[in-house]
Amino acid sequence: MNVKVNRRKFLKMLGWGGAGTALAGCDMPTTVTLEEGKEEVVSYLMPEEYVVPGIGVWYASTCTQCEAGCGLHGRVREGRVLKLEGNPDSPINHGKTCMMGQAGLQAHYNPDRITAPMMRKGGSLQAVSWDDAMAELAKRIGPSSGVDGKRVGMITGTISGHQSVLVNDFLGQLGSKNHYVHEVINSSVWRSVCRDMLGDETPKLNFDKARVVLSFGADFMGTWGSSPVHNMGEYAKFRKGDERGTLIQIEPKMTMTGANADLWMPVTPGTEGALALGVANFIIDRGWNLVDVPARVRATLKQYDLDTVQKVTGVNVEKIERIASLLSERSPSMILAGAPVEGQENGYDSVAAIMLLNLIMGNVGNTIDATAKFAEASMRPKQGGTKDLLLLAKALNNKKLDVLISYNTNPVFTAPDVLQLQAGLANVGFKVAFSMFPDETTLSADLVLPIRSNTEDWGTHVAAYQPDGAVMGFQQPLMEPLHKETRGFGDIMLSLLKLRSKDYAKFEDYYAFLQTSLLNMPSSIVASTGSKEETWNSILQTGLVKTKGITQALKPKLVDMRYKPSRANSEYPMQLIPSTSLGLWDGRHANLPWIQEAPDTISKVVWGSWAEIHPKKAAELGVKNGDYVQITSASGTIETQVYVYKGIHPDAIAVPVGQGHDEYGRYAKGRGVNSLKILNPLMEKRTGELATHATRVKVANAHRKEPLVKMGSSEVQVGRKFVRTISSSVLRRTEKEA
Amino acid sequence: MSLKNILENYSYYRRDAEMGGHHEYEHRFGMAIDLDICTGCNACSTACYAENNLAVVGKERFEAGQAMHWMRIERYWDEIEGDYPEQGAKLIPMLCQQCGAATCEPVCPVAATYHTPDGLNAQVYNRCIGSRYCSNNCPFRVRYFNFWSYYEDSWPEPLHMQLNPDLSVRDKGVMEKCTFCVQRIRNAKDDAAREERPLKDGDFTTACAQACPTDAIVFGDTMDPDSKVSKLWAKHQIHRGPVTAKKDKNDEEIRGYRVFDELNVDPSIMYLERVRDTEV
Amino acid sequence: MSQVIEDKVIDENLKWSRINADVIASMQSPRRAYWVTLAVCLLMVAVAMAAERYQYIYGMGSGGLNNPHMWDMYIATFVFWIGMSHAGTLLSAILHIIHAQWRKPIYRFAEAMTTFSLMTAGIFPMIHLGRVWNLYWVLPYVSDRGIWPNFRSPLVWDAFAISTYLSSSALFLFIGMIPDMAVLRDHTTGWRKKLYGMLCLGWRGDDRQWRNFRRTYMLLACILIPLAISVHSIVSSDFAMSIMPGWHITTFPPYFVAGALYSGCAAIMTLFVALRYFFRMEEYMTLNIMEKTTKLTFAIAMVWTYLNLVEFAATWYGHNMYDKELLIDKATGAYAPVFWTMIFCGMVVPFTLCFQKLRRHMPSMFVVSILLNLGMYVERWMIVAPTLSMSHQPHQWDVLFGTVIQWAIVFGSFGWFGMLFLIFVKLFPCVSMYEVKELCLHLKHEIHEEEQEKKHAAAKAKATAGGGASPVGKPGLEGA
Amino acid sequence: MIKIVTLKQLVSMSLLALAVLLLPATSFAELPVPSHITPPVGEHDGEDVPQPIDFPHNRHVKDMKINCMYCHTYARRSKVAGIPPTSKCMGCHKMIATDKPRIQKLTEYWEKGESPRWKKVHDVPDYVHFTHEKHIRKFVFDADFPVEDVQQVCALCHGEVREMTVAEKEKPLNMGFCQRCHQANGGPGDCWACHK
Repeated sequence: MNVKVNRRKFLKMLGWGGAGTALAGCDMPTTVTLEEGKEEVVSYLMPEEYVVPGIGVWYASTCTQCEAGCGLHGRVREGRVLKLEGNPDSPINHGKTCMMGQAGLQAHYNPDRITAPMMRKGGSLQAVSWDDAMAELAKRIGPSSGVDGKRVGMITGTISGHQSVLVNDFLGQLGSKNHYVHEVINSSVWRSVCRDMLGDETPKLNFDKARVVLSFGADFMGTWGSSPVHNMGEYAKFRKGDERGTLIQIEPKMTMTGANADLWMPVTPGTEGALALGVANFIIDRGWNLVDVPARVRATLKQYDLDTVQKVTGVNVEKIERIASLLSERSPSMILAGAPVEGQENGYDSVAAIMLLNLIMGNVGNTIDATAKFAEASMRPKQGGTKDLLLLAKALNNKKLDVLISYNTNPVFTAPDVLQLQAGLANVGFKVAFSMFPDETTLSADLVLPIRSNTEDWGTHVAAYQPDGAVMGFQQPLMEPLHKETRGFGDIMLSLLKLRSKDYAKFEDYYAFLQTSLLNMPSSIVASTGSKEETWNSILQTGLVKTKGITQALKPKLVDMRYKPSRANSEYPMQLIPSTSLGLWDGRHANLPWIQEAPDTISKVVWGSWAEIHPKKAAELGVKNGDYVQITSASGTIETQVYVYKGIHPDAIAVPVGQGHDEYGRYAKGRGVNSLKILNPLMEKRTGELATHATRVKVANAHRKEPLVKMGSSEVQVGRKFVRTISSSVLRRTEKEA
Repeated sequence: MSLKNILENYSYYRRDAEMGGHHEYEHRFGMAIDLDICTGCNACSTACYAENNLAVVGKERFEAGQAMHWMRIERYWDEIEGDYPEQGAKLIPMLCQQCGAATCEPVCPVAATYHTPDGLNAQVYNRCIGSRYCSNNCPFRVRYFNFWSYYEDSWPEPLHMQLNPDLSVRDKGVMEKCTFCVQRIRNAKDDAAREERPLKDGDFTTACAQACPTDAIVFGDTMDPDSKVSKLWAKHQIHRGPVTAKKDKNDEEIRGYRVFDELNVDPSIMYLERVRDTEV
Repeated sequence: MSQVIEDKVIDENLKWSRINADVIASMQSPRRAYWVTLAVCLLMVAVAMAAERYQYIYGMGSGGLNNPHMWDMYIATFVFWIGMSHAGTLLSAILHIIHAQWRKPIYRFAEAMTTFSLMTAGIFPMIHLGRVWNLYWVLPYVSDRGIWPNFRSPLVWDAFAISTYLSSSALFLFIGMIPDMAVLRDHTTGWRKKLYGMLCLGWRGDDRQWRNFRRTYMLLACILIPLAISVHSIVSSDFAMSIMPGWHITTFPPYFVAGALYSGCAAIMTLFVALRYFFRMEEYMTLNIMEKTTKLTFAIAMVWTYLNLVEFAATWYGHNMYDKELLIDKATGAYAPVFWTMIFCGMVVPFTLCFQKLRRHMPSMFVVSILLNLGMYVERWMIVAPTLSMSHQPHQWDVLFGTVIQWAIVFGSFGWFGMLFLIFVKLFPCVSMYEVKELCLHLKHEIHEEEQEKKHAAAKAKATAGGGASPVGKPGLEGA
Repeated sequence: MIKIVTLKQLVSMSLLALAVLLLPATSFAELPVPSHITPPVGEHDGEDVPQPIDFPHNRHVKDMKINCMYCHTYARRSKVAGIPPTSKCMGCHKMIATDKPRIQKLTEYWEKGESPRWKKVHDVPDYVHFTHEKHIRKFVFDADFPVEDVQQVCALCHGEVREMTVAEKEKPLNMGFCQRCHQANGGPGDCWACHK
């Protein structure tokens, strides 16, 4: 079955009768037709040698469901791609996939894809031919258009590889600096702290070396950091090592990672930094620290004695001592910080305080280590954050842009209402959207260019996090385009570039561009294996471009601890947590039925939104599962059903991000609420990122009830022994005996 | 089973259950799921949807309890006094246990579900008449019935092009359940036969095991002593047959158990106890 | 007055011509009440058929069934109707071979009830099948595919048992009617004459025919009794053969049979009162017969109650976690109201039958019988639903009270039964004429004998008195 | 007066009759059944299916003696026997019989760059897992049956294709048909071997 072969041509799709396609299997006798001449069968015109109807062939490619850049194998039969699986050769996912990767097929086969270019005529979008579309494009931003390049902007998601190169060149031609890179789910605060304190934005995290992982809200199995699949693989090593690692999760709302922790602890939102400093202070007091700290830092730490910390964080003293002693007993450890910490106004300082622990416990260079960077800087990923969103909003409202091109991101959906993005877009003369789906941003554009799906197009992707050598993921079409009237993003960008410069004339399409540039990469980057032909074939076969990366050792450096706990607000007593999870991600997967039907790991709710609150709070409000509550912030109100459980801080209310689309196809439209909409325009003070977790809200019972649609009725296993547990202390003892 | 066959081998069939189904097995496919590293990420479940043409039923029908997830991740909370679940949640992937002495098999009026020589609970869709007795008699409740003609609205154009031709799409009135990805096994067997060699461990795996990011799911032939899964079974002292023999309690490293073993159904899936560090 | 006279079930001096006249009158000139009831029944059937059509087209989901609740009302109703059928056999067959004379005026409609409730019950497995168009796969027929049903499955046994029981009880009903057919043939005209002429199979009533008739009838009765018992045992094995808590119970076969007879007798009481009232059958369906029926019902009710308590006790002391939890949930959980209805109607209400005043008071008996039947219906429901809603797997627990579609079909079954019965009573005598005549003869005979005895006794007394009384205490002095 | 038939006439007439009788016998000689196979019993009266091009099997098989698996090349490798790719047809018919209307039609397709949309004649339900490969292997390769006579094996399920122009369904191809053959020739009896 696993025939791996290279090929350069697209695969012709067979007619339905091709080789027994799955139809309604066991129907009433009337509809199972065996009569002659009812089904059609079409042969290949000119098949490749290895293409045999009825036998699946696996092709290597790269996943683009998120930015992790996992390697894929796609099973192709009769010219249809049927199943996606991980590419075992990929150092990122080692042959594994997450649910989003699996559901990539449904993005490709999605019934709501845009199948033809659309142009706004008299207020409404109407289908036009590609020629008209490109003509319009040339008219608006071509050389003859006389557009002011500085007033042309482009907003994309995280972008890397050759796409990044093309975008750069394009904006370069125009002389525009306005490339906004927007991701709601980002660890940019963590990254900047790493940059300042370790000298590397994305250090390598060796879970397998760590004996303790202390994570402040870093949902590394879900949406934090590099790649969930990779992290989960590492987590398995961490658990199954010769000594089983211990995971401590400290966060206001239980994430999937928290659900798997040995010790899960809530902490008053926004005070994680204080806790970290308290632990650091305690450790240094006891002289357990392996690395010393300068006096002024020590002075700052002094303020955080256990009682103060207990008062601030609500974590009792014994717990803090226990954590401190664990860190010292079971060194080396690894201390991480995630969205709930980063998303505060004091995010940077909190993360810095947490990173301090890593430094003093000597984890740097041990569990946290240097990693290879992709040599060709122009192809490294431009990682997005929410900062650019704020910048864009400002630019729009100050009428700084005439043309805005959007690709692979949906700011209209993710921007809080207060940013007035929708209104701002009205100030833009000409909005172009490269998009597969009719999402909010796309539908507000003036020109919509339907692009090809991941499984129809060529591409290269460089992951931000390179666990094992700098590798470029290669993406190739697994089948011929479903919809003839779609074009690859690369192809369109090329034709745009061709408008202004002759250099690109020699590439007749993106494929040619990729091939030439990859094969002509300096051998300092790509070690050529034999002839160009062979190199190319091996790339196609493995779906990877193994390169020589650049690795510099980490340069740990202490920064001042300027941490101040954010103060509570009496009018808005509760903290809103726009929680993100594997699956819906930032909402981009809400149009995939499999994702919608997959129950959330914690609440098991499907097909909708919910708000997680603590039983205490629920009792105060007098609400039970399924009751509606009104969540009001200074900048808006949403109303959704509650799910009551103990895994959340009583002063916090968590509403998952991802639902509440106004557009975006039949599966997503008008389903649930979008908690990002009511965020206050608060900024993380040091980095200028949007403080997503800093919004405070008040919650009221809406006195409305509907059954909460979730999987599973009983919340506890009533004496049944489905999940049996064993204490690891026992395990450790036996190991010692052995 | 033909009438003649029954009459001739009556005693054979009578002893069937207590001997644990078939007597001459070619393979006995089994699984080992390590709950310590199962994160509950739903990758397996989604992979199952992709591989086995599972219908997406939508909100209303999901609410009515008519969802079709062959593999579901069950989440349980501890019954605790404290304010917070400090030990996290308890997650377990629940799928058809392919019992050796399956309770679903004897009750099917038309023998649409039966035990294959591979040790699987076969469900022959086109033989099923939908009496639903099998599901009633399944302690794990992992059999799913086509209460509606799901295929009519679950795969709108062109979503239906993703359907896997290696197994049929089930219509209303048919019982269905996890098959241990029999179509993959079948293909692996064909390949092995083509290369004129016996089926060996690693030739094939189920979609869920393939997808699992932590390799918590191990699938294989428990009759092949060299297979990963049978090694695990041996290590954790789980044996085939009605009720597992008593483990020797000295060694706590042994974490293996089978759900509802006390019901004597001889499940083919061994779970490994979830480990939690109680010292923190 | 002597025993026989006091509770003789019928006035033995009824003229035979009068009996014929009365019974035939009951078959003619339906009154408005009849048409109204029939119309209502037909309406119910129509609604049910519409519902079933919907379900057939769109799938079982329309019944509200879901993963834990793979079975629900349909099966409960099925069991109920099967149970209903048993009392008919009890009266017509069992009491026949033990020569209980009082059954004679009422066994006919009881037997009809048996047949019709079986015809109703037989429909439900079909309604409940996911792919009913493949129903015939349950039957062991020779096909070129060389495949057979799974003979280990209780559902297959059901198929055999029910079809056998239905056919044989229908036959029994028909055979029993032959002499009456002949009477009707002679007393009617037009199409009825033709019909009965055909059905009476040329009955002339000579000795040979009577002799053969009796032999056949007795033979069938003997065949029918074990059949009836086994049928409901088999139905019970649908549940007892599973491993589900609340189903996997050893006492189920007798429990089901008792329940069956119980509900059957209750149904007979209902029909008894109805027919007695509407058809002015006071002389035939006398209070004495009612008394006997109610006493029988009471006895069976006690047996059922006992078995029920046994079941609870066994569960309670059995310390099977699953069974115990289920029992507690039944009594306290979502199904509690239904459960306690069952306890009340099934275990408490029957004690009203202890009071003769009530026993002889028809309206209250009507109410009581309805209550008993209600109790027996929810008992079936309490067997099927709670087990499914609270099985081994807590993740899949769910409570289900059915949907409109389901209820429509369930109610429709009552309409269907009513329809069949109403048509029957206008086509065939609901009181067996020839056996009532037998009964009169029999009574006359008994009374005659008794009078003879009295005479003898009196004579003796006189004789001894004539001999002069000897002083007590000193016997046989003369002899000395 | 009576007309007398002469001996000459008699002989010639009887010869003629004999010829008439024997003619069909010679032309419709049954394909020999391979000795190692017990053929499945069962007949089916297939209706003629209008195809885009009435492909003359008889020309190719009977007259040209082309092996079935030369065109239906996937039979030995896959579940499906496969319809030959148009390129294969053109391989010969670039030269051969280019004047024939059918070939011209085919050439049109070829030049348009598409394949004819044939109508399926032999089909099994979608819930049946049938693979040609296994049957060919068992009955031809493993049995050392001469591959040039493979049509004798094919004919067991596909009928006398060599006598047809476009294919016709001559065998029922229902479960009984398969079942009988499996029992006679030791095929698997396990439901899941064929049902999916």
